[in-house]
Amino acid sequence: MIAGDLIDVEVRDADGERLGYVVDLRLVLDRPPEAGAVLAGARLHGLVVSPRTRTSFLGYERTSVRAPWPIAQLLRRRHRGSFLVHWPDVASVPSLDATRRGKGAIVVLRRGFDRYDPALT
Amino acid sequence: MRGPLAVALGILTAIGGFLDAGDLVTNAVVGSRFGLTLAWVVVMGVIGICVFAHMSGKVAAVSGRATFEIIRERLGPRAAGANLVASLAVTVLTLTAEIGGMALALQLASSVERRLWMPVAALAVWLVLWRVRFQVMENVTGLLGLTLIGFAVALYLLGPDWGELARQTLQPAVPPSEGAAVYWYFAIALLGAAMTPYEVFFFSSGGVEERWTVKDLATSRLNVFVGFPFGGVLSIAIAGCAAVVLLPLGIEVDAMSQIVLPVAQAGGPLLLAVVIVGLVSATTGAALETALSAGYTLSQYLGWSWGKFRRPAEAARFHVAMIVALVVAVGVLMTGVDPIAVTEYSVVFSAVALPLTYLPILVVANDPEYMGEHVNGRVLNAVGTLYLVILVVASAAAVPLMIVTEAGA
Amino acid sequence: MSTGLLPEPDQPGRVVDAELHLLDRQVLDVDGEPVCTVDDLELGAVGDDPDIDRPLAGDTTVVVTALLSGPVLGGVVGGRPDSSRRHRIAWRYVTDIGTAVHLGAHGEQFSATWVERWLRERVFSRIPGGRHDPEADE
Amino acid sequence: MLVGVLAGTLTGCTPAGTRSDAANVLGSIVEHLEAASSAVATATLAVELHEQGRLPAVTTDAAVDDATLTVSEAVHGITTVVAPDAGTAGLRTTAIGAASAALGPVADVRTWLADGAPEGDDLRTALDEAATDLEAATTAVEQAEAAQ
Repeated sequence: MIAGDLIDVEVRDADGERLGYVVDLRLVLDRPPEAGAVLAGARLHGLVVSPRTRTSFLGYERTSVRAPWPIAQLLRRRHRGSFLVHWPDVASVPSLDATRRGKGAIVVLRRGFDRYDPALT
Repeated sequence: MRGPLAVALGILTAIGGFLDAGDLVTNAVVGSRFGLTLAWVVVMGVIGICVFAHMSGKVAAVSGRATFEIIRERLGPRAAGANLVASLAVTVLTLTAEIGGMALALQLASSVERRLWMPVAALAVWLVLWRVRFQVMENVTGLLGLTLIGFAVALYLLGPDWGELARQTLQPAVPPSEGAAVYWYFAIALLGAAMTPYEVFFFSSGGVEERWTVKDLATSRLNVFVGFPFGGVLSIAIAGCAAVVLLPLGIEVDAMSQIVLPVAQAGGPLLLAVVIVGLVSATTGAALETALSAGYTLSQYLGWSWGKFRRPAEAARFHVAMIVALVVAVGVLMTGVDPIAVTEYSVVFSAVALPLTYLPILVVANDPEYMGEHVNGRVLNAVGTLYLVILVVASAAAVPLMIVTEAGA
Repeated sequence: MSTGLLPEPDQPGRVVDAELHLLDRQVLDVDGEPVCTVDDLELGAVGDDPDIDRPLAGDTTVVVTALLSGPVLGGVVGGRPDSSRRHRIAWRYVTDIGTAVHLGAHGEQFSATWVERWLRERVFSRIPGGRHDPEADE
Repeated sequence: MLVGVLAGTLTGCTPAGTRSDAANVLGSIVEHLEAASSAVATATLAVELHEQGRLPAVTTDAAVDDATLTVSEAVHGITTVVAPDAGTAGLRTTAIGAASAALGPVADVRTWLADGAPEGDDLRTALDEAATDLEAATTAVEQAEAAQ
């Protein structure tokens, strides 16, 4: 699997209701480093889901970035309702076949998944 | 090199390096048709390029990342890819115009057919790119380009009605002989000429070439905020010369040779010779900058190693990109297109490509992960955001106006 | 952001967003020389062979196994670029994630730089001045 | 996009395409006549500056070369517009006459630069006449255009 198989993909809940699109993958560097590695392993921690748009946050998902004000406002508005879903709440991801065809690819979440605050500091 | 001498050198090269074929031609055309009624656009364009060149230079100095790396990083591969294609097209078009401009300027002093000069000019550009040190290249073309001050001298010697020129500048109105659509079309062309995207690609990548650090920020700021406005004054002087001499005679500029006639009238062969040196240097400098920018944008988008500070073999794909750009430019010129017309189109298409280039710069200049404590202040953000709105409007209006006015005919 | 969201608990390691911090960033080698851009990330189950390309869901712990560089606009035309045309840089080489992604090895050893090396050795070294250092005094 | 830009540029660099309806045709003729007038004025200015010793022969030659090209392109441009009716065709003939008549004096400048003939005064008279004729033709076409 590659990151491109998940990013921009439509997200649905267990009942098939559309929730939005994957706009980013949240990684946490908390795995033990491999032999000879300096950096910790990067674990896929969750998916950032934005309800209305596939377009990028341009970096404004971080609470520390607020300027220039009109651009920050515009992007925050477009991404209002975004949430982070933890990886264990992901029930299925697109099959390789769907990914290759570029059509019909969806990520389905587990019933009773939790929505977390996606903001980065 | 630091100290007052370096500062002076930086400012002087910024003045000399400000003008390119797009500025020369567009200002002369506009002056011969609209007088100084569009000078306000030059002022606006100069403020805009100062603000964004400063921001892109600041990002390069603090983070070491040049403008197209940032564009790719913030816009993602698709939007940045579209931007790359548009920017490359405009940059190669501008390169074509500059090499054509070099040939036209050389023709003024040599009576050798311009078509013969074109491959020679391109070869000379390539040799400099291949061999000459970045700082030497910048300083020589910049300092020789300073001789374009001859246009300001010429305007002074022509002894124009300063009150009238001031009135045209300060109370702009569409001249009765021209339509409003044509007026606004040329306003966009002037904005595109002053704020051409390659200027920020070049400025930020040049910062990396010269290994700017935070310590160089003050010098860089001085170069931009003093050098560019003086370059803008020269732009207006070119328009002024055309407005004083050519406009009353009903001459509408469509050739490089017409641009220098007011200079000859004012100062004779000596001043003319000085200005022709300036034209050759300005177009050569800009040809180098646009060829480099073609290499910079492509390399930065694709993550290749780039830069004149590396041995050519250590930045092989970057050099290949520049060679291809030069070959394409000469090829386009060899079809017999009028370089002046190419120039006029290149500045308008520049205006179309502006917002996608300037948005990521503004965004990243506010990103503390890149900039640390050097993020933009309020004033810079307010001005930058205002310009972004203006650029979006100009970009959207450019092509419709081009069609309606038949490219300003 | 909006209400109704659970607060994200503190994580035991550095938090990095793939799109924001990794994708489309310049990759630099141990000497600071450009290698490529991060065009995609390879994700795999812990313990899987890196050659296995399969969809993974929440029941599996997934880690970033490699940075990928390759036909970057493959996705624009539609569909997924062929994995054989992508160059891998294993995650273990990554030493730092800043405004660029830093590696702890020389760029030469990665397949992502083969075109550059081929041009250097076969073409540019043979053109006079191709090895000339422009910073050196004439 | 790239193809569009280049194609747009290349088509833009060729003289204005043929137009059909009468007002457009007349407008196009006026543009070409104005370009020719501008070129004649350029040649005249270049001659004056050269006589005053302000413009060297090389640069004068380059300016006049460009002017010659502009006039011949204007002539070509006017001859290729399709006149939709007899009235427009008549005006077009007048315009072709005025623009073609300007070619001779402008081209003569280069001969004059090379060996001093014809006399400077004669040359300037010829250029002035060409300018007057072009102006008259322009006025005539403009009046017809306004009447449309």
